[in-house]
Amino acid sequence: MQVNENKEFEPLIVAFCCNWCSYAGADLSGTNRLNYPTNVKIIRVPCSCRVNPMFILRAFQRGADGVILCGCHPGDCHYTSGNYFTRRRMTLLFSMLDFLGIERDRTRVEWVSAAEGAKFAATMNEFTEAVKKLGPNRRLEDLRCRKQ
Amino acid sequence: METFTYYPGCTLRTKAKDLDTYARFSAEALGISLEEPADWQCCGGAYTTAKDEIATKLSAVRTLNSAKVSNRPLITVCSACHNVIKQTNYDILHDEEVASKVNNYLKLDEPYNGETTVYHYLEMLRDVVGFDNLAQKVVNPFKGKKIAAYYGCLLLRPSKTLAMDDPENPSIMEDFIKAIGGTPVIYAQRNECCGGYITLEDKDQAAKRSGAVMSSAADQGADMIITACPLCLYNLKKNSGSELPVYYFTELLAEALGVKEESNE
Amino acid sequence: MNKNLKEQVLRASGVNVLKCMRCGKCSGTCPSYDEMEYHPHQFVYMVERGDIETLMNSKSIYKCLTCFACVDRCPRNVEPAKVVEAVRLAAVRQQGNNHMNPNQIPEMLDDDLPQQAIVTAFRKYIK
Amino acid sequence: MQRIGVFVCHCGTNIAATVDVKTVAEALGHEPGVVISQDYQYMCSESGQNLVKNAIKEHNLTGVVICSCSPRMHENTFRKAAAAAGLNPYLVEIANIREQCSWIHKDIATATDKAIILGKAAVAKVHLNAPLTAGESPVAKRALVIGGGIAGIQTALDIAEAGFDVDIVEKQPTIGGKMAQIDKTFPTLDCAACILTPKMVEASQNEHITIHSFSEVTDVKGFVGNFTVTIKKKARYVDETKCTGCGLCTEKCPMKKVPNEFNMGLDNRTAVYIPFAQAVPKVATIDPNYCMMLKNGKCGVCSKVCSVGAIDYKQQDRFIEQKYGAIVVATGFNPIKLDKYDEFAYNQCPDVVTSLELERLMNAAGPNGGTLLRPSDKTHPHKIVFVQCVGSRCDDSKGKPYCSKICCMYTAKHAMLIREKYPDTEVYVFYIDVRTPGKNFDEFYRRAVEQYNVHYIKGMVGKVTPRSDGKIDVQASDLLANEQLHIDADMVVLAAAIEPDKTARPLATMLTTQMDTNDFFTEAHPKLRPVESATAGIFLSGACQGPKDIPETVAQASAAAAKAIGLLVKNSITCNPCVAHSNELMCNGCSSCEKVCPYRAITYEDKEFRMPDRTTAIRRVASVNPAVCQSCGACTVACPSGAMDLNGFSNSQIMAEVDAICK
Repeated sequence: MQVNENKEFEPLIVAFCCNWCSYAGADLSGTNRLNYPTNVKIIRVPCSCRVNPMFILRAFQRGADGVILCGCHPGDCHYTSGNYFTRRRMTLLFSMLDFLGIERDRTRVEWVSAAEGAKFAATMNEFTEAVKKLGPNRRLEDLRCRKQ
Repeated sequence: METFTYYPGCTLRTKAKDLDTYARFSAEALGISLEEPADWQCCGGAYTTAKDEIATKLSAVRTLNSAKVSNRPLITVCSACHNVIKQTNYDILHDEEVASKVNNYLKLDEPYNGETTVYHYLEMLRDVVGFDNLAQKVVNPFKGKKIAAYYGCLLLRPSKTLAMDDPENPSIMEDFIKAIGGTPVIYAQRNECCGGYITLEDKDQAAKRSGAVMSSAADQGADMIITACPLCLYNLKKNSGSELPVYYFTELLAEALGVKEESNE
Repeated sequence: MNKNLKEQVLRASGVNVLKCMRCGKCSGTCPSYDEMEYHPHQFVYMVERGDIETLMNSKSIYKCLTCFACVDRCPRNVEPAKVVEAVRLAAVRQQGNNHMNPNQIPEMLDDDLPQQAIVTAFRKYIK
Repeated sequence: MQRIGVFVCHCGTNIAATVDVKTVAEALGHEPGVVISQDYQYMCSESGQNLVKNAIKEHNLTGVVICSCSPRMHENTFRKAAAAAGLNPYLVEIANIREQCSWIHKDIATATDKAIILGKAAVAKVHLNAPLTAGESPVAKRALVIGGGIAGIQTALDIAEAGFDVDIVEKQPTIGGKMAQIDKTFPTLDCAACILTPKMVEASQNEHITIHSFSEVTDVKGFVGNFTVTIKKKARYVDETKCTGCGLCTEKCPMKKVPNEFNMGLDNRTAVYIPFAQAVPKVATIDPNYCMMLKNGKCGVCSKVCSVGAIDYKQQDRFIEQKYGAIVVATGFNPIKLDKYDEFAYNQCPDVVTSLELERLMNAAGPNGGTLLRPSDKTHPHKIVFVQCVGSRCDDSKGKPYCSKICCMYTAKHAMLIREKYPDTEVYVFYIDVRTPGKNFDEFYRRAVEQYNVHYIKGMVGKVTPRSDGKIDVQASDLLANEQLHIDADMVVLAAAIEPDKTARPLATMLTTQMDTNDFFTEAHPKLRPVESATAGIFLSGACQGPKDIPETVAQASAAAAKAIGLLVKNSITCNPCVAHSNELMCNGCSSCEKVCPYRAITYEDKEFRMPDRTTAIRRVASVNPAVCQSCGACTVACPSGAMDLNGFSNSQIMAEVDAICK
């Protein structure tokens, strides 16, 4: 994202949402006209366990400032146990990112059900604020990928 | 010979000397060594459940800590002491706030964090000696004696914390009675309160409660009743209005093991 | 209704009175029921309503034997005895509100009474 | 070369008010591969769809992107439109610029920017979309019903009625389940046996129904329409085909002190036994735990008296394998054990009984021939106390957290029957709440109170003390009178909570179906799909899904049958093409995917591969069964070599979306 001296830093945030709970929750916050920043761009996946840690690294490499992963609440996964895989995988990935010096607040896993439109909007607002405070992601961005 | 830290408690030094003496001599006969910590103090008599009561829990922690320092499990015999010490230990283990406040007060060399294991003497008989082994060492079995075990409230509840036995259908004292050759009598009031400390100011209520216990035991044909608690013994003997004899379980144990005479010397 | 008192009782007891389903098993099992003006289930309900002072002024708080029958048998794990204890503490902690005067004790004694009864009374009734 | 069409919807003003749709269409028109980019008022309308169809034909499009509402709303609409125009429906992608853009943002400039980015992501993805064709899988025309209680019997009868073969597997020697033990049913008070046993006979005589009694399911393989199930037929030491059920062996058997489980252990049976007179199949079974012949080879009386030579001491467990298209679970319930609640003295006093024991005590075929007598001394009780909610509605640490649902009604029934038959008996019911929702239910309870003078007391029993004079002291609270009562009762009846049968959990594992923390099977949707499990082809019948009374159980049993029939009438089922697939050349046979698959859709097979220099090699590779895969994608992430991928949401597609968004 461009950092303009006159302009406030506007982070780029990629949100992976599972089709059954969180994506529907995101739709619901739209239906209820609950605002959250345009910084958030959603990618639909069938289940949070479809998200390969590579996708998250790729997003950071291409200049994303924060990545959030949303799935069904533990125990409510449409596919029985997918979100448990997510939880374990992300714990590992995040501790690796931590090791690399990537701030913990740049990544997040959140459980949002299809009924929690308000929670989705609130989460996105909070997360965007948190990433804003951190400033741009410089460590993982590959400058060769940046569009001139 | 296995050695344990042994906490008698203050009542066992005065009104309930029997409970203590028989426990010691029996333990020796069973090949168990009980070592008293040098400077123990009263456990406090009653455990205060309130989360904001810290000072009243300190004396129990001192005892627990001395067992920890000696690196041995702690054996208690009085039901009330057992209840207080076990509940305090549970608190320290499960409530960080209590643990940190207690340690702030005590300023021990090393903070106490619930390391000590607490056994009641009966648990030691069951889990360390084994009732089968005990039965083999009995020289004077209580053959044909119908003995009712009185648990009261302190040994069993709160069951989550005390975790000695099934709180509604306990068997440890019945198994003990079988081991010393007697016939246990099961009666429903065995795990109901005898009136406990209300005795001091309300003899009527104590009489009603202990009367209910005694008549339930007598109704089921008991020849005698045994207990592990000095206050229960007092209530059942003095306030119940029943003629049924009441003994400490350790007295029967000593008699069964043939060490009662020497204990009294 | 005294909000602070309610807070104090809830905090000290650690009991969530809202878990109560009003079955009355605590009062069905309480050995001191007939001696009490307010019974275990009422303690829970009155604390929920914030009516603490009534309980503090009642003799019922000195009739609970802390035998934990209600605690162990409550289907909802509400632990009424802890509520009673917290109310009693709220009462005796007030200045000049000790339930017993140590001077009274000698006349209550007899030769066989184990001293644990006295120690306990100090713990329970006197602050 | 891709030819992609982009269609931006105004959705009236829903989108157009905050997103400048013309700018979006214009911007996306410059994306690589896009040959046409249009906006229209209502894309989902018929004319909007025609616009898309015509563009597909006119420009010979290879991919379509619709910038509109959520794909959860109209993805199917546009896929159908594409298919109608001859484009593979899976070459359509939706960019959600309504719910996730126009509706949540206010500023037109930024919202338009975001809509363009979302559109670009969709274009990037559609570049990599592949045409997919839904496969088909055949359906075996046979159903399996696990459990032979009233739920299983009703389901089996309904499926058989539709003309399909159905097998019932029942672990007991007879079908009938709990209902066979019950005396009368509420709220009509008709006799349970009178309405159940004809159904049992009907089931045994139906040409489409096969009953495997004294049998268990030991293995389930396969998937919807194509299950392979192994059934263990336990050795009953009696040849079912020869036994006539005459009962002579049970009369002559010398081992007469076996607790009779059908009568809840209240009386005894013999080692060779028929559970009850109307048992189906009416065949004797030898209990190997008690039979002297089987234990030490000394006896053989039953074999001597059997005129048809049906006794076979050498019989072994047999295993049969059968293919099924649908499986219905009807494993039912049991009352809980009451060891934890001995303040009610259940373990101390024989006159403290559970409600199911009371059913047997009152049943004409029960241990007392229908006369209500105390188990201890066979005297007639004059004062009976009923305790409700024993182990139900508890904190998790103390019992079951749910309401067992049936107790209020059966207790009212017991109370009424006792007052009817023995008017000199006083009946007390201690209740927390009386829960009687149901047709004619509250009226029934009111009748117990008003006509039969049953004493309903709001309160709970706290302590039961049996006495040597035979009386039972019941200490309880009466909350309305603000009193503690002591009742000298002759009998105490405990309404024990009910729990799912213990066989349910291992079965759920075999079936890969979900269960809740109480071991009740979880339905696919709590409201809209109440009789299906989340696993395709597995249906739920009766109390295995939650506490239920008989009418509800029968209703659900028939509903489950209807769902099973709906599956069985199909010759084949269409599969979702968006499933995982493995690239065999990349697969290294590590089994990581197999372990994470919640549906056991992945198997490994040894395959021959051509290698350089005209050699071949056998390699172990993963293969996904597309009929079983539900496309969660767990395997794709677990795969270390990247061989596993998911149609519709492939690694490269998601990466392309990420790249498009991050540019």
